[in-house]
Amino acid sequence: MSLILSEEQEFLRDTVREFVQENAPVTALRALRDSQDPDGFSRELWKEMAELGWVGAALPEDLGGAGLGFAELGIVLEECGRTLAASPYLSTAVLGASALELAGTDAQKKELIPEICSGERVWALAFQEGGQFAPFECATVAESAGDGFRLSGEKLFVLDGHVADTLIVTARSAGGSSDREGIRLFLVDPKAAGVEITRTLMVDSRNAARIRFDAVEVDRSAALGQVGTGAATLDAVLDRAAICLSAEMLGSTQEVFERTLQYLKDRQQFGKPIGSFQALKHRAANLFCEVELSKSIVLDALRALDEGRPGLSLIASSCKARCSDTFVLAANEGVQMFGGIGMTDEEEVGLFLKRAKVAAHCFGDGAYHRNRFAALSGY
Amino acid sequence: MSLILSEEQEFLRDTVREFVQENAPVTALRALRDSQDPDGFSRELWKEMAELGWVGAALPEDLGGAGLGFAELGIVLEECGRTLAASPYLSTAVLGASALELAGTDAQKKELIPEICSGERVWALAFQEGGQFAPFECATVAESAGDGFRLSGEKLFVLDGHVADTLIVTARSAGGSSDREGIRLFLVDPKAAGVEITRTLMVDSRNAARIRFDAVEVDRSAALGQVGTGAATLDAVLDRAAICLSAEMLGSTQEVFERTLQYLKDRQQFGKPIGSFQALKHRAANLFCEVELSKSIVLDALRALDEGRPGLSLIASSCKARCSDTFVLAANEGVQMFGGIGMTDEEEVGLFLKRAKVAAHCFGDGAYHRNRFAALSGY
Amino acid sequence: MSDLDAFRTETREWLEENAPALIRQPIRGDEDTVWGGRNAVYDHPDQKLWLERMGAKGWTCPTWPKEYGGGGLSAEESRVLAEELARLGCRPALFSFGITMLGPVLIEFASEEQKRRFLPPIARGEIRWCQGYSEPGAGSDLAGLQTRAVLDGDEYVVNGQKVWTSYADLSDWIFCLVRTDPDAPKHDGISFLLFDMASSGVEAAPIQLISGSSPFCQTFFQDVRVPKDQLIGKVRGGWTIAKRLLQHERSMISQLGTGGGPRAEGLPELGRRYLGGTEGEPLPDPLIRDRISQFGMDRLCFGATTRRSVDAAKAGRGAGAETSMFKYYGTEMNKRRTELAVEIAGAQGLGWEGEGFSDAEVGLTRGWLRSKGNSIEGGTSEIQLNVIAKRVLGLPD
Amino acid sequence: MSDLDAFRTETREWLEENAPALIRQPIRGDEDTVWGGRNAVYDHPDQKLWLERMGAKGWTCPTWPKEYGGGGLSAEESRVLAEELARLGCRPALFSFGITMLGPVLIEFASEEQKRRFLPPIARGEIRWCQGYSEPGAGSDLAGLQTRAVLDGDEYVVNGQKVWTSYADLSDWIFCLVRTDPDAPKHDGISFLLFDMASSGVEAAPIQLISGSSPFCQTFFQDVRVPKDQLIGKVRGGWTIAKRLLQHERSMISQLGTGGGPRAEGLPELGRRYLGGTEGEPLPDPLIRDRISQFGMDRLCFGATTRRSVDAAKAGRGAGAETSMFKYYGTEMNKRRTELAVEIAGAQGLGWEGEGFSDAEVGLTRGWLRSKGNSIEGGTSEIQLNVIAKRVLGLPD
Repeated sequence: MSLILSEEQEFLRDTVREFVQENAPVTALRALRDSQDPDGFSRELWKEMAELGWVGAALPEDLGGAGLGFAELGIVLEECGRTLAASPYLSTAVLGASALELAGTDAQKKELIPEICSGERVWALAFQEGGQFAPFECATVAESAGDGFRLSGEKLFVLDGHVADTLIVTARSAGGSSDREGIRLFLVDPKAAGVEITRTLMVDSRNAARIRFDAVEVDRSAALGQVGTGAATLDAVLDRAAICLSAEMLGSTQEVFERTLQYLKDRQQFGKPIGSFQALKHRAANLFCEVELSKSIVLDALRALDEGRPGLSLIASSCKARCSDTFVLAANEGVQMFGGIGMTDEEEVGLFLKRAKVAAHCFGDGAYHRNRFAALSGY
Repeated sequence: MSLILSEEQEFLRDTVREFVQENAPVTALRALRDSQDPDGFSRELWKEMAELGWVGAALPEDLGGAGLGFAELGIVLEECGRTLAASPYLSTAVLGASALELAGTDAQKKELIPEICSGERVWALAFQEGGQFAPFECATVAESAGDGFRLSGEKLFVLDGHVADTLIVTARSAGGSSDREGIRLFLVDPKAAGVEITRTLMVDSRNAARIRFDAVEVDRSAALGQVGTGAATLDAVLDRAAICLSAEMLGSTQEVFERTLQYLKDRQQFGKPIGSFQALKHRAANLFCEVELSKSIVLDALRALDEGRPGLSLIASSCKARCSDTFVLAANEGVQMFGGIGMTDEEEVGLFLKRAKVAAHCFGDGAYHRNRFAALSGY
Repeated sequence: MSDLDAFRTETREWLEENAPALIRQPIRGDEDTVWGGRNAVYDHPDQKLWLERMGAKGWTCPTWPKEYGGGGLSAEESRVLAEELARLGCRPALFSFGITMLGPVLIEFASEEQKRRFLPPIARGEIRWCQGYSEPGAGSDLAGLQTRAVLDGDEYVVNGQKVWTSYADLSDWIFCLVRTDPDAPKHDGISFLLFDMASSGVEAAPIQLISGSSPFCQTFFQDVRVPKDQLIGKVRGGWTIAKRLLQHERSMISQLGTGGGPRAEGLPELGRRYLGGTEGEPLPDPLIRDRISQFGMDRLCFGATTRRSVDAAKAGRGAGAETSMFKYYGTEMNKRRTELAVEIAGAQGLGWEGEGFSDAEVGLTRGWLRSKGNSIEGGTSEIQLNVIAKRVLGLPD
Repeated sequence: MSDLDAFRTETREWLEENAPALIRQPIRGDEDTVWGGRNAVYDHPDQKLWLERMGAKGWTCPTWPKEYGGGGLSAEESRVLAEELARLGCRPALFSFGITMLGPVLIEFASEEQKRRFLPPIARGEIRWCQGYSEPGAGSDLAGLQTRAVLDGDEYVVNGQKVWTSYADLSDWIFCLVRTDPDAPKHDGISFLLFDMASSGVEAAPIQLISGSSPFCQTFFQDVRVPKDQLIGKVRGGWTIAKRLLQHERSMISQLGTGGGPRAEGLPELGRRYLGGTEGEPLPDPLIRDRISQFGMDRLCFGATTRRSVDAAKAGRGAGAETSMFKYYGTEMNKRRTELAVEIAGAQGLGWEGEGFSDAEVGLTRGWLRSKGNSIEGGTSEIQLNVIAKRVLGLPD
């Protein structure tokens, strides 16, 4: 597949951009933050985006999706990234939908995916247990209990965990706490007895929660996927999530880079624009190259997803590592080049810096993915 | 001890500088290289430096030394570094002398150290076995044989190994090949049966050799130091070597940095000196800071040696790591800023680059010493 | 017994007797910092007592002459005092821009009368000072400032706006760069003026930073009348004073790089807490471990450089432009430290407030964000590199 | 079957029949590179045969028009050809600056007569070309060149000196920037001239590099007489041609970053060889492993960027200044690769020659040194960053 956008894709991009800039500019995130909005995103807007077919962009038409692909979903996320738009995209349209698509029964898919596409239900995947991203470190256990399971454990940094209508929880039915084997996925009602959800306020003002499961009883049917496939499903879901988040980060990266460039052209010191100083020029030019490489790998990774290309995990890890590092670099350079004004809460560049660090961590940072890339490559 | 030079030390520095610039300029190294000098250094010059008291600068007067300290030896080495002067300083005055001083019997010291101070005997310490610096990885064995030992194994990157009058060889009398325990030091005559020495030509045109020991028989008296102290002696010897080599590297670093600065001022492009371009200015200014930090830690580490300060190994590792990284950075920046001319064999900046990489590796590079620093710090 | 030993004994005895118990406990947070001033806030009466006792001895600024409220100590005595204070774990009696920035330039540039008037209240912590330097259009190009001071009889009338005025809303007086001659070349038209923040026409509005704190203000001057004897040094000679004061500021900020005071948990400890592994064994993340080690080494090297600079200064070989190196490298190191700290804590180092995060964890997040300003305030890293290139390396324009 | 499929079948059959056995073996060293020219050296007769056969079909430069000796293939056909050549593991028939640099600008700027005269011998590898650009005083400031060409009747008389002329001592002809109008502004006085290196007054002296090789020369011109119909494009229009040719050169050099051809052992394999550990398990040095992984990822990203650029060009959206990005990033990556390679091999990656080191190990050392020139030749990294800042980012002067 070509690494440039088709005409249809360009049209989609323009449409989404216009919509997002109009309805979810950076000021919208600020307003959610300052008003201490209990949801942390606009349900109305989410519904609208679902109606426009963007939430289910990569999902099949017979399940209520738009039947397009990840290339298109990536376009939507990139534009959302440009304005730091808060929404349950990652938690619901990527993590939730992917887990269902990859591990659900036909019945589960038919029942649940359409409600994702329509924007009716918010999902959350609860898997991380420590400060560091280590998805297969799972101390949460699922004991057999009667005809079902009893879950006990604690998860943190659960995206949209406090607003989710359904939780997907990783828990272990066998193995030690660092084994890949023995991990299974379970659907859990957040209102079930023993589930205790605490919203955690992150520096990027996006949604996350800490969730305790205290002997939570679930049905046998709550298990998602077969015994023995949990880790593989989680891996595949996280590959998708890494790529989709990279697309979002790419949008944010380009935005903060472009704003910095504009500032370099506008801000006058010593009687000339600061962008005329060669030291800043060279840093900007180097950053441009990093951003271009990020752009290429995001486009390629989205297409690899659509093609089901072999070696996808290598591409996903390359993509996430690069986009994490480049976004953090661009945001740091942004704040430094904006100078004092960049340090103020009033100027938006700081919001990009905050988002950069959280997004870089989410689904694994550069070091995590370099380690994974090496392991997958056999060295 | 003060971190600036005393008047006496300044006088020593000026004297050494004058001598070295006169007798061992960079062209001397080039001449040794181009003439394929079999020794790889000037014996005559070495004698002269010994007579001036510089070889034994840090050794006690009653053993023929000057009774000064490492602060003074460091000054000599720094000046030698400025001209990339080739000599057996590291192999003989540092490695050899230190091993004898730290582990030798009084009789051994009395017999052997004066011959170091007088420049009569060249020593070499054979310890490295693989491409990577890993001093306690020792597969060379010392079996008991009659009243003495029988050594078998192979060493590489032995500084001055092909010109040494005496070899000090690490060999293991117990333990597995990665254990610190069981390592002992042995004095070996390079002419002994079973010793096979091959000079290896390194990129920096300084002396090194690969040495095979094929069932080499040595006396019981050839063992240097007590059973069980070998690793500790080696550690202490290598701390000294790391600091002394850092002093030499500091001299080279300052020299290549100063030459680069001069070139930035002299070379005209686009109608002005290239040093007027801000991007180069900022890189030079950053490099200046790195060099200043190197200078401080070298001065401090030499004084720590003289004081017998606790925590010396932490300082030694900090010193070697920084000087390795800064020298490589300064040399790389030098070649890049000299541009095409820096790529020619005729221009001397390339010789500094070659030396930088070898010296950075020798006695452990930055990564090695960061690992050691962390381990010594308990994390 | 040498004089210095005698001084040490004396000092030790005095401190044992006079340092209140609370003062010997580590600082827990910002609320434990004593800034002094007309509206001084003390979290505990011992803080006030400690300031009064230290101020009376002049030991808040030990090397200043006694006649200006200082301790009149030699450099060696001052070092002994610092050692003895450290021995007891005493908190600083006072944190003050008057001591770290203004005092030294007053001693160098002010008239005898001005010194006697302004220095003792600084030493005793009676007046809290703020710095009126940057303006919205004059950041890196500080000399481009536009705030005007026009002589009208015996008073200057000041009009204009400053920004990044640290704690202007809490300060009593300001030392301020003003343009007294708009027609002179930009560096030559500047003067250095002191005035009371309670003067009519002064207003200060705090600026909220990305870290959530508001240590800086926008400060507005409208027809503020300032007696002309509050101008320091020569009229139009302000730039010289300004540059010298910036050096003092940079020295102060650069000390951040050494890794924070007693409050800041070290990176190895953070690593052990968040990454686990057995005490004494390598941290389980070798890459983070390498970076912690790199920082630890750099801190040693930076510390040695600071000591070398002190030794050189004692030997009369101080170099002014060195402060730019310390400012640049120290602040970049501190940014490196905070960046690493939040990465060590992972998701727990990215909390903003509320449940799920300890105070220390929120401190990591806020400290990381706040540190981004270190390479901007007091002259950006880019400005420091310019200064080094020009003043130290002599590279051409 | 589509036309393209038909072409593939045809090509495959022709290659099966015509690619000699030796040609299907990987290149072992520099001696296997065929440069062509009047004094062409062939290590093996198959090389000559292969060049003749490929040259006759025009497949040494597949997309050039047939009338100029090219293959007349479309971009798609050319890709098919490349794929089929790769399938058999065929060596390139010819390595030539005529093809990679001069040809494209002749096609764009030369007269019809000049094209018919110069292009076919390039395609057939009959003339080996070198590039006369840099001068001792004109490196980054290429337009500052001083070599003069003065019209005397129907001939230009060339005097001056070039440097960094790749293989000038082995080349037949030179494409050369000369100053034809010393009074014009510096960019406007330059012309683009071709001439025979066998002309009287031309001398070339190889320059030894730090890597020990001598691919470049200093080249001297003393009263060299060049027929005026060998000037390409307009008199004083040389700078436009020069810049375009530099783009082609930069594209060529930037490909270095992708990690070398079949000869270059990959970093993971080097790591396994020198660092040990069990096949399939993590390399025992986690820091080196991290850097190898970083390089592997960057290569993927760089490769995707190259493909994106090709796709954009096909869609008519190519951007000229992109070559500066490829040149800058590709060469910096290659330097990173060689630096890492010697570190992996440790002391064994720092040998110069002789006993104790394998050929491959000496190759690591030499390759590391040689790579330092990549960010200098063809326009330094600094120049590329300038170009990006100005042309792509539109930052002001």
